[in-house]
Amino acid sequence: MKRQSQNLRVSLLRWAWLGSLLLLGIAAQSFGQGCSQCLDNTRATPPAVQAAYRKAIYLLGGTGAALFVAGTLLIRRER
Amino acid sequence: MHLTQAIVTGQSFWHLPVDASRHGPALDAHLLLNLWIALSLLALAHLILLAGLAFRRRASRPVHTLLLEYIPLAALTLLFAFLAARAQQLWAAQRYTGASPAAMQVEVTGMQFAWYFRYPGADAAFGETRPSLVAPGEGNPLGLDQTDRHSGDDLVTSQLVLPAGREVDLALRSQDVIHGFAVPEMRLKQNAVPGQTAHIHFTPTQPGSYAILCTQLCGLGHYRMQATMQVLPPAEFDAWLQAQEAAASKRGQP
Amino acid sequence: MPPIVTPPEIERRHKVHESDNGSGRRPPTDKRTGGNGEGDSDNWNDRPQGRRGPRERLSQVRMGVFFGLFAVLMFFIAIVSAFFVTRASGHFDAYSKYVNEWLPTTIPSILWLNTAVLILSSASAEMARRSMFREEDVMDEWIGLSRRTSQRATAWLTLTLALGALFLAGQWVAWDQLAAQHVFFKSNPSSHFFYLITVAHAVHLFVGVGALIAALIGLRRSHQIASRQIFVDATVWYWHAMGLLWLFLFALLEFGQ
Amino acid sequence: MNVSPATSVALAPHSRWTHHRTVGFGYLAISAVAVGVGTVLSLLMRLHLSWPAWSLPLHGPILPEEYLGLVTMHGTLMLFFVLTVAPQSGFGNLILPAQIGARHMAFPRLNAASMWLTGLALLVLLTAFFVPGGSPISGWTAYPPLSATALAGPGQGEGMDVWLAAIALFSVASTLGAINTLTTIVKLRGEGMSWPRLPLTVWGWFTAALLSVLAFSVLLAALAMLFCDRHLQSSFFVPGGDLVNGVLLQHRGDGSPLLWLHLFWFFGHPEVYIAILPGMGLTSMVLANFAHRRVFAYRLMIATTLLIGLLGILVWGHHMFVAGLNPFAGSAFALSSMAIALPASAKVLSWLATIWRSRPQLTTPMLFALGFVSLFITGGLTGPILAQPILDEYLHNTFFVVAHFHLIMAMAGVFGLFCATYYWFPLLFGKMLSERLGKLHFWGTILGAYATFLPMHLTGLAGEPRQYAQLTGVPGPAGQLLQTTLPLQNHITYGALFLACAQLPFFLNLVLTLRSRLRASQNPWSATTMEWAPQAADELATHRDPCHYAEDGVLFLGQWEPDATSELPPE
Repeated sequence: MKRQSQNLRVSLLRWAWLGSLLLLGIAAQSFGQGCSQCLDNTRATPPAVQAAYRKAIYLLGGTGAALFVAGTLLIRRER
Repeated sequence: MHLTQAIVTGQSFWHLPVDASRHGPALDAHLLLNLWIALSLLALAHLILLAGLAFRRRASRPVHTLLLEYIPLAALTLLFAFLAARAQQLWAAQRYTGASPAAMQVEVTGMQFAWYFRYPGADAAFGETRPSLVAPGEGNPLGLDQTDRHSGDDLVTSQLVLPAGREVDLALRSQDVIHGFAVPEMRLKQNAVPGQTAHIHFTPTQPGSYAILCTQLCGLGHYRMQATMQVLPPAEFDAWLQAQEAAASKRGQP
Repeated sequence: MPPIVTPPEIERRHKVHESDNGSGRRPPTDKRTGGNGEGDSDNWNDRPQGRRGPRERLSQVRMGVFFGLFAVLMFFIAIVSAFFVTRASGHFDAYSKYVNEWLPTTIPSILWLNTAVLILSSASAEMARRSMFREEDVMDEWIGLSRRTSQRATAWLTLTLALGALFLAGQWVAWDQLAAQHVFFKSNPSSHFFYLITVAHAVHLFVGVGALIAALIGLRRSHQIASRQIFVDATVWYWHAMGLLWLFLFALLEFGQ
Repeated sequence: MNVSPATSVALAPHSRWTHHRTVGFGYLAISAVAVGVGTVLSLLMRLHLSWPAWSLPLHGPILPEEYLGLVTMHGTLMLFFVLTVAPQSGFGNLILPAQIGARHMAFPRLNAASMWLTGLALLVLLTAFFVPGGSPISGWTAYPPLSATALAGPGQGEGMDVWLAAIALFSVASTLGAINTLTTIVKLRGEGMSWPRLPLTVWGWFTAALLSVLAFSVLLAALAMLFCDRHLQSSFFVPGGDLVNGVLLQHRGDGSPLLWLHLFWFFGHPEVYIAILPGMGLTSMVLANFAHRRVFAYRLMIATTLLIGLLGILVWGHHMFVAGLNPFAGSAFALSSMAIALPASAKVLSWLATIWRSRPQLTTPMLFALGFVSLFITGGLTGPILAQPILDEYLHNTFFVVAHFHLIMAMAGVFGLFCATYYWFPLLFGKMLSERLGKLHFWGTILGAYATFLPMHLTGLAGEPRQYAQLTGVPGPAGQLLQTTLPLQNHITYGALFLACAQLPFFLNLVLTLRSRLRASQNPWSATTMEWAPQAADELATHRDPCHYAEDGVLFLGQWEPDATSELPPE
């Protein structure tokens, strides 16, 4: 009984992680759409600049998140 | 009708100012929904907190993680997802698309510590501006290049006058530092960043005069960097525009 | 501090003397030799964590260096992301044409040579590092039969230091050449980044040179071979990272403009 | 310093100057100076807003640029030197080694060096008041071009340079301190202290340190670029053809202020979590301690701490919804920001479940922990509102935002600090702070906090922008709008004064307690984490998870107790 609830808890935790990753995934998708139809705020910003910002955001956020995950994974080796 | 609705939704309870733009009511509804939800969750959480403290008999430790943690969490997830989705709809409706081609064009320029508004005039095109020509003392705060064929009929004012019921496309610019263009009654805010033009569009609905505030710290005069937005009935607006243009052309050819 | 020091405390303080790595004077190799008059047992797991193995202090310092390198990497990533944005940025001119002022800076060809020098220096640094951990020599040195390890490492580190200095001198020549062509920091957005990146990297390398000098002094002065290993190991890891980082930055400047 | 025999043993391996307790107290002294100055500055701002004609003795009336100088210095002092230094570096150094069963920090000399560097940074920052032009006026966010040229206003010359130098020093110091914390946690945990057994406080310190390592170096890079823009005419953040104060800036190229916003907030948002994560961890442990129960869903608490840290890196764009960010990017950042609400809610639920019907001991540290929960809920619930770009369009840079971050970051952070002070005082000084004065202090502080910051939501909803040096004497509709909020603003000022006065019992308490001869017992709170172990660190081993209490809440088993036969029955 106890183990069952433990398993359930673990699987729910996994779902929580997956869910948050999914949310992030949606976020990443809307980055990917680019700004072809977006006329308003960025009308005066050329696509090349928008792409450069996008790249920079990916680079900064990606490296930061990757290092954070690497840091937490690294410590798993240290019992 | 308006009053009762305001009481029901709590506009005055939350100190919201008058709502005078077309996209405003939807925004207000969503904002008030959020505020009421936040207030009730706040009350609920504190009730649980106090109730948990108030019980005099110690209960055995709650074990049902599923019930206590994950079910409320799932409910909150749904709630936040709903709010986020609704907010995205409104945001998309306002920002993902541009103004209609028929929208009135006005250019807004922020500088330490004033706002200037430029109407394109009869040719519907703005003349060139050059920073080197800027001379507020000589009546050319924007650095309008008079040799450009579009600049002759450009009208520069220090008050934003708009017709009610017509969509406006504002092009926000800044001459020096970042300024924030905000009109609380229009539920509108966008920073004017030097070196780039930001467009926002909206439709004022109620005639009246409203405050334009600077909402981005821009220097020692930040607190007095204000202007007035005057929304007029369409007929009055046309009369105002003609009068201004006549005055301007008289000034142009002495 | 209490004014009166009681005898047990003196003893305790002696036991945890600064230069003691907690391993109870065991040879600083990974081999768990045991015995050695320690009495109790070979079981190193009985000891509190942090003092468990002979290499514990080494791995602590290594971990510190690695976390430090996280920070260094983020520093350069921030500059590189700014590089991408500025490279694309421009303004609209009087004819509503989009003008981008970015003029790629010609990279002086001496940078290729410098890169080769830095790679060589990394190789010699690695030789120094490896020589500090060769087991038989370490045992010899620990017993006091020779100082072969440290001598060898000193030689390699001196070579690294020379090559590192050569790299920095080469960078100086590159800046000089650019200046001769009237390309200065102020000239162009692209030259801002060339100078910012090369100077920031040079500053980090200066720290590395300082660490090399400290390691060389440590190799002469330190009484404990474990400490000498740490000096060399930490310095060399940092040096490798700066080398790798340079390869990335150089590739960006050479091909990314 | 009064050092008990148990600690003098731990003092042995390193000199007194590099000992972690010395360093920890040094950090606390630094933030005590900063919090004192910062509080006085905030009171001056409040007084000036309510009575604009009031003139400061020995100084005269407060000018608009001086007001903005107060704003900048208040924000910088509080955020960097109080909320980052005190919980993370101060209490981190004092408690962390003992809590993981270690004797010292991993790199004691580095540790001392970063403390002195932080102190130097504070000194440098404080000189900004006295340089020509006065302190900088561009806020703690220092948006260019306002911060990029001395032409933009008084204080943007030397004052801004001093600010840059101070923050650069601070960044280096924090990075070094964080490396030390991380290595200590990973490498120096004592025997048996496995990852799941680590107290949540340590998890908070760990996550905050990891964030510090990643965020502060980005800030340093941005500061270096801003320095180049100011003194070398580069144009990382300055657009072409920028005309400031009638002078055309002679910078080459077309930089963008938006770039600074990105880099700054990439640092700035994690910074907020650096400030609050240790407090969250401590609250969890203190609630469980006084409820005499285990923390509800312990592993989930660890996971949410890490998740908040990870998401914290990816949400910086929500500070920029109306700053010229691409609206699509706005949507993306909005979603990732909303996602943070979930781990945060999970934490609140777990806290509520931990104390539910536990009949806890309402000691002063417990009250402050409960206050933390209350403030975290109140301040946190406005977070999802501000994370929706369409609503941020109305609320951005209004007092609503001020209320939000003062409740969730400043006040919750301060409650975390008070909780830590009351809770660990017996450990650090061997004496108990008076409970009666402590409770008076708590009730005064929580009342003052709510009285000050709740009305700010309403003035913000009325549309009142922040950072205005004056609310009266403004002509036109804007003046009318500001006029309507004046009664509430006066109320806020009285609230702030009350909040400041509510701290007097605390100081009284400190003085009286330090002068009294009454010694506290060794473990007065029946705490179970390792720092309360009676033995010296050398002989310690961890045998179980923290917070083992019997069903009736009377018996407890410390993490250090080796006796396995008398193991308490599982709850």
